Order: sequence, then C-alpha cells, then structure tokens
Amino acid sequence: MMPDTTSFIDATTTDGYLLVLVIVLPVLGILLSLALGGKFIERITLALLLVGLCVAIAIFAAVLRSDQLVVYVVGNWQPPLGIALRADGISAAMVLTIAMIVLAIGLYARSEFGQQKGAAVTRSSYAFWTLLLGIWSGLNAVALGDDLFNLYVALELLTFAAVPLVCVKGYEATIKAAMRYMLFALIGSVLYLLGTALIYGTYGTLDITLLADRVRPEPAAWTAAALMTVGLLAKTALFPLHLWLPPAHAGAPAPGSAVLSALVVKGSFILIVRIWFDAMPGLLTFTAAQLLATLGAGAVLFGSVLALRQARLKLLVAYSTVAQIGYLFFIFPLAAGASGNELGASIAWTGGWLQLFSHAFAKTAMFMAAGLIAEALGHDRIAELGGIGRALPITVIAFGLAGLSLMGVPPSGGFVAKWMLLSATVIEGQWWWAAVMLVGGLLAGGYVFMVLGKALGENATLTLRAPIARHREVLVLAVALCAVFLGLVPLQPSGFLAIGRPEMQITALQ
Amino acid sequence: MTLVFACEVVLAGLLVAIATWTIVARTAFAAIVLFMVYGLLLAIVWVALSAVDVALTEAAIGGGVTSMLLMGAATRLRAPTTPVADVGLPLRIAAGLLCALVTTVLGAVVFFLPDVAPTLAPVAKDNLAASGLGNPVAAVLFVFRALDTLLEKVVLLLALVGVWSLASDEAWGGVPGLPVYARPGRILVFLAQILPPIGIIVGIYMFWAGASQPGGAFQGGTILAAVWLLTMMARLQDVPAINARWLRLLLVVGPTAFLAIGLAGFFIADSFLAYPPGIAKPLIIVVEATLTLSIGVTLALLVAGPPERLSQR
Amino acid sequence: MRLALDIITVVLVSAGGFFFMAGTIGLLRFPDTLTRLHALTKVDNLGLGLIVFGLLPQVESRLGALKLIVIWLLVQMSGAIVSQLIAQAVRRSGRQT
Amino acid sequence: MSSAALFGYCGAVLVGLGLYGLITRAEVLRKILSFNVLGSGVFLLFGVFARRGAAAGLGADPVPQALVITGIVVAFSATALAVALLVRLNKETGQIIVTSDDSEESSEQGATR
Repeated sequence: MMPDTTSFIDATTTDGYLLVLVIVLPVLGILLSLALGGKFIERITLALLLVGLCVAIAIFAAVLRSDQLVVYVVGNWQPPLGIALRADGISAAMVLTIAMIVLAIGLYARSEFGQQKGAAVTRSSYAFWTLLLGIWSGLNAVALGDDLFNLYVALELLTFAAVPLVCVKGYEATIKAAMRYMLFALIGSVLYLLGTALIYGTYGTLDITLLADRVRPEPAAWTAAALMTVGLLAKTALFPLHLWLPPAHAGAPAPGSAVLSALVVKGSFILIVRIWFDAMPGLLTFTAAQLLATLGAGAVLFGSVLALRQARLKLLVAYSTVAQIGYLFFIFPLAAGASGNELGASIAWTGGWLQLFSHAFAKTAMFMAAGLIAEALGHDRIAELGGIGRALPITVIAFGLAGLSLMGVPPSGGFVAKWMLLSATVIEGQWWWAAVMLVGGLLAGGYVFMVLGKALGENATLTLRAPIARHREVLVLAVALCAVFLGLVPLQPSGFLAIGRPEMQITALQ
Repeated sequence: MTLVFACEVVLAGLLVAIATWTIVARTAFAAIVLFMVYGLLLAIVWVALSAVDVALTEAAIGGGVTSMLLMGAATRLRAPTTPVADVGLPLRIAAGLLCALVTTVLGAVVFFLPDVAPTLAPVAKDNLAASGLGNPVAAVLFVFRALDTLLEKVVLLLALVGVWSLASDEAWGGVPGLPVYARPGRILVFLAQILPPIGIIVGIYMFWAGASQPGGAFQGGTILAAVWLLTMMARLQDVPAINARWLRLLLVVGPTAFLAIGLAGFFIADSFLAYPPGIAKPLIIVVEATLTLSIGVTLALLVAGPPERLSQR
Repeated sequence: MRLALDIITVVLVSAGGFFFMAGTIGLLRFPDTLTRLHALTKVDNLGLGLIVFGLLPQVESRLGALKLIVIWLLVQMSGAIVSQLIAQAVRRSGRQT
Repeated sequence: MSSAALFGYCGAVLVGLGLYGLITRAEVLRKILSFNVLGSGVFLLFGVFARRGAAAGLGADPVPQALVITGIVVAFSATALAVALLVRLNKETGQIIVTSDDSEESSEQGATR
C-alpha cells in the first residue's frame, strides 16, 4: 500500500503559533543562561515561567473558544513529510497544568536554589534552574507533539533533565538513585524507539493523526505497540517497573521531587494513552486493556501498602505516587468502550484525566509540604513529627487537603476523578476494578492519617531548626487548594477534555 | 547468490559475532575494543544499505566518540575489592528466552513486511528543490523535520549541563577532568600537530559538502571535536574551564542561530522554521556552519566530563 | 585500453586483498604483541596501498583520485603512529605478550 | 532473500543481544555498552526500512536516515550522561555496579539541605 502522499489533513490554525512559543520559551532560557554563565538564571527562569503561564492560558482559551484542535504545521511542511503540533482539550489542559505547577515549584525553590546578590551562581542552583527549564520544555513538547519520533526526542529531553535533577545536591545515595533511574530510562527509550521503527517500516508515517487511518490490527502493529508500551511503562514507573522511583523521588530536593512526581512520570503516561487511543484506535483488545489495568491495580495495592510501612515522610509520598499512577491505568479498560456503552467510556475518560490533573496538584503540594517540614525539623522521620502541626499549621493543613484528594474524599479533584472511574466500572460492568479503587482509597486514608496523626500530636520539646517564611506555606496551601477546587468544576472539564475527540463528544454526567 | 550478496552475508555474520563477543567478553576493556571494531563494521553495513550520511555519522559518533568516552570511563573506574557477580543462571536463562522471543518476533515482522514498502522518498524528492538543498537527508534534517533537529540540539546541551552538574561544588566552573597525560610522548605530540589542520579542513569540507552530498554538521562537528580532544590530550592546548566566556558562546551559537532563524520564519517566511525562498540555502548554511562549531565543542566537552579542578594544574 | 585498466585493477586489488589476509593471519598466529604489530603494520600498509593504486584507474575525476591518495597517506600515518604508541605502551608495561 | 531482509534479521539479532546484555550484565559500563548494541540494532532496522523504501531515484528513503542520525546523537548524549553518573558513583562508593535498594538513605539525604 503506497501512502497517500497528497493527504492534506489540516493546516495551521490562527492561534497555532502559541504552541511553538510554549515549547521554545524554555529553550530560550536554557541558551541565555548558558551564554551568561548562569548570571540572572533564577530571574530569567521565573520571568519566562510567567510569560509561559500567559501563553498556556492563551492556548487553553483558544481551544475553549474554538471548540476545536489548535494546530501548527512546523515550517509549513505537511505530515507525513513534516511535523505538526496539535492541541486538543487534553493537551491544552495539560500545558496549563504544567505551567502552573512549574511556576509554583519555581517560586517555592527560590529559598533553596536562589542566587545571593552579587555572588557567583553555585553548581546546584545553576543545574536546578536549567534542568527545570529543560523539564518544562520537554513536557510541553510531549503534550503537544503529534509525531512519534518528535515525541521520542521530547521524551529524551524530559529524561535528560529529570535524571540529573535527582542528584542535583550531589549526595551519594541520590547518585545511586539517579543511576538506577537512568538505566531504566535507557531501556525505556530504546524500546519506544524500536516500536517507532516498526511503525514507520509498516505504515510509512509517524504522524499520529495519519496513523489512526492506516493502522490495521496485525502482528506488526501489536508488536510495535507492545514494545512502545513496555518502554514507556518503565519510564512511568508502573508496578512492577517502579523500583527506581521511590529512591529517586524521595532523594531529589523537595522542588525536584515535586516536579518529578507530579509531572515527569505523567509525560510518558500521556504517550501510552496517545498510542492506544489516538495512533492505534481499535487495537486495544479487551485482554490488553485488562492486563494494563491489572498492573495498575497491582500498583495501587502494592504502592499503598508500602507507603503505609515507610518511616520517612518523603519516601511515603514517593510510594504514594507509585500507587496513584496505578489509578491512571484504569482508563484503558474503562474508556476503550469495549461494552459499546459510550456514556461509560466518556465518564471513564474524563475521570482518568481528572485523576492525572488532581494528582499532579496534590502531589506537588505534598512534596512541597514535606520539604518545608523537613527543612524546619532537619529530618523527615514520621515518628518524630509530633508538634509540627502547631509549628507549621498552614503546611500541615495543605498536606491534609492534598491527602483528601489522594484518598478521594469530597469535595476534591481526586474525589470526582475516582467517583467517575467508579461510576464507569458500574456502567461497563467491570466491578472488580471498583473493589481495587475502594481498597486503595482506604489505604491512602491510612497513610495520610498516619502522617497527620503524628503531626498533630503534642511534643513540648519541639525546636525548629530553621524558621519557615509564611509566604512559602501559603504557596503550598494554594497548590493544595487547586487540587481541591478541581473537584468543584466537574462539568466543565468533561466537555473540554473531549475537544478534538469526536468519539468522546457526548456530554458526560447528565 | 551474487558476489555482493555473499559479501553482505559475511558482513552480517561478522557483525553478529563481534556483537556477541562484545556482550560476553570477560573484561570491560576488551568489550570496548570490540565495540570499536563493531562500530566500523556497522559503518560498512550502512554503506551497503545506501545510507552514506548515516555511515559517516555512525563511524564518527557511534564508533568513534562513543568508544572514546567508554574507554575514558574504563580507565578512570576504580575496580571494586570484591569481584562483580552477574545475575544467576535461572535469571540468565529467563532473560535469554525473553530476548530470543523478542528477536524471533522482530524477525517475523521483517519477514512479513508488506511487499511494497511504504516510503516518503518520492515526496522528499518532489520537495527537494523547494527546500533549497541537494542532499535529501540534509533536507529532512534541516528543513522538513527541523523541529526534531532543533530539539535534539537542546538535548545535547542539557546532557552537557547534566554531566557538569555531577561536578563537586568546589570544582564548579573549573576544568573538566579529561584524562590528560602528564608527559605526552613525542609521537603523540607529533600526531597532535599534524592532524588538526587536516582535521579542520576535512570537518569544514564535511559540513560544506553536506548541503548537496552526504555529510553535514554532525559529521563535521565530530571531526572538529576529535582533533580538539587530540590536541588537549597531547597538552598542546589547555582544557578550558567551563565558565570561560568564549566556550559558553561557542556552545550556544549554533542552536541560537537555528532558533533565531526559525523564529524569524514567523515574519520573513510563512512559518516557524520555514526559510524564505531564494535565501533558503544561505540561511541553512549559516545554521549548519554555526551548528558544526557548537556540536564540535559540545561533543568534546561531553567526552571531557564534569569539571574536576579549578585551575590548570 | 579500458580492458587493460580493468585488468590492472583486478590484479592490484587482489594482491592487496592477499596482503590483508596475510596480515590478519599474522595477527592471529604470531606469539606476542610486537610481532603481531609488525605483521599488521607492514602488511596492511602494503595491502591498502595496492588497493588504492588498483582503484585509481577506475576513478573518474582528478579530485576523486586525490582523495583516494590522501586517504591512503592518512591511514599510513595513523597506522605508523598508533603502532608506535602501542609499542611504547608494551615497553613501559614490561610485558611482551 | 534480499540484502535488506538480511540486515533486518541482523538488526533483530542485535536487539536481542543488546537486551540480553542490558539485563544480565551487572557492571554498569557493560550495561551502557549493551545499550549501545541494542540501539544500533534499532537503528539498523530503520536503515532496512529506508533501503526498502528506495524510490524516485534515491538509494534509500531519506526520512528514516535522518531519524537515525538524530537517534545516534541522542544515544550518544545518553551514553555520556550515564558514563558521567557511573564515574561519579564509582568515586563516591568504589562500586562499578548499582547495589541493592537504599531508599531510606536516599530519602534522608533528600530531606537535608
């Protein structure tokens, strides 16, 4: 079959240039700070983040307004020869979430990685800001890319920024954690690339939109999809490939942990969804979807139980990420529409994405709170948290609010997400996943209350090693409140998240 | 069976044999030496596949600079006091079965490939004139899929920042720990005196020819990196401190020019990373020339590793 | 004329191939590093030289011929220098095998 | 069998070999080396698809060739970063392998400033 070379899918839309801007802005920062030898790197990054937030809002508004895809055809070379960037509802929401969280993390990191006036930039602070810019650019490129190889480069951009961030402080154990992360990432990227090769060899294009028409259920496509999925699972740290995550996410400095746990693992997850739902629709068999969700269920149970057994706060939060990633994979059996019930699929789709966004905010808040607590106490041993609730009340409230979202307690983004997923299991008649979700919620409640119980306990002898500025506490609270507020706008995102996806265009939640 | 095909069978057999040997070799040193041979054989395979641009890249980067990097690591690593045990036999058998399965499935996919291969060659050829370049591979890299190439430059720079971030706090901003011989022999010095002029000419020729023939910024840059590393190893030149202004500027000049011309495309052409017709070729040559420099410096610094001391010894 | 040139090419390239074979056998069979090095450098230079001269009649442009000769000279030089470096390393390490 | 198919099988074998080395070799340097063999197998498959796509007077489809060139550079960056991590790890611990889990210690260091 010769590929149809004349196909003209879609041209750049009016607001398309925004997609380029949001990818290129961080690159500007990286180049500028390299040229300046690190001078003003903190201010450059924060300024770019502010501009980037405006661009992200503009993209969100453009998608919302036009109720259609925002497209940019780079260099005006149509796919399959050229590369297109596309923003549907999910990408736009993702880019906005990324911009908000990275900006919050940037503001939070000022006290740890800020530059002293007049002093030369230190190693860790130069590396931190550059890597943060790299992660931001990589995430945007992953969210907006629509070409499997372009996405590979974006994913590598993300990885090469994420790995050194783990050991940016240079401690021995964190270097070990970064090394292990790197090895998993190497396998992951090469397997993904292998799948890409097979797809090009069989279908002659890497453009996701074009592929959707060309891919047929046949061995080559299954092989490619399987290889890419396994590779991306290693990067997403889905059970049982999660081994690298806890030491890496717990070992990174708090702002690093926040961006890694909240956003970086989601980058590869988005790609898995893109492959199965966008590039190869119709390929997702019942068995494959059940298998992915089974791994997800394993992650929910295993991660939650292990989180309960941790003695250290940051490690507990990291294991909670292992568990919360698991929920995302329920999207595969529930939103694939195997039962032919479009309402169930649409609800599951919205619920799955809401879980991703609310977890991103909640986990950012949790790691930031854990960072403030560790900064105040000089350690993060859960058993010795007594009295911190009185010393840092706002931080502990923020931790608790974020915890509510993880548990799925109303009114929070996590509640709506999990409730939608639960409804979908009922509609789709796959009640077994509901059982896992309920147990996972209980276990999450267990570990959140374990921390809160200790933190709210009395301890007369508590002495703070360092005072914590009030505005940093408020920042953490603001991020936690974002996670909660996501639960108050449930109807809006359901329609928005289906923009650009005709098969999902039924208004959920009548 | 033609003579050429017989040669290809021998080549493929050799390649697999050397790859196996690389994996199972007893010492890391032996494995790396074998890997160099492997890289050269692979370059010949790429020529057999009519992909001369890739052959040049593979020989320069895949076989050349990668081997140098690995060799540098092997000589710098302190051997542990306890012998290293690989995974146990059961796991090895399981891994063997898994890998055999992967190979079999891939082999089957190759066997059952569609008779008429999908290809973008005709589209690329049709648009070659519009791209302003004569070499179709360069046209894909710098025109049709320029976004990939731009992001890949950022990947290279980020990897460099990642490598630098592994320095100690005291050595930050200082001199990379390239293994430099305290007393380089006269022969090495001789080589380092005679090769650079030739290397520079060949490197520039590579990038210049790349517009219309195989070659380009990557291959040219790698050769520049190689001769620079050679002169530093022979101590004819100091390894520069990473906060040297000129070094920073060389690192970013290529990607910056690429990005700037790309952004200018918004206004002077009809799109980001589009070149206005007529001056497309000169613009791409500016991009490629500056990229050749930046790639050369970046690759050399990646090999040199993180800074280890504040000043020249 | 064409035929004569072709014959020259075949003869010279075959001879070059023979020297390569001999050098490889020497590399595998000789007892220690220095003698192996001897086999490699002597025979490979000759082998490559014969192949390059064998190919010269087939080259269409003068520039192509010049490139071939430059490649040969560069390989000569790097071969000679690298074998010197290896021999020095052998002498320093005090081992002969 | 065509030469493209021959190198296709060759690529498949190289992928298997590299994967095996990556899983079974304990030394990190050997893992990195295996990753490079694995990567070259993947690139070779791209090359085979390029060769099969020879058309319009071009000896091979230029798009996969360009992808491989980008891929080689990215793989080199990965190797450089992994090697730098390994050298640093070795300097700190004297190890050339990644030893068993030490999340506790990592978390403690992650909590200190």
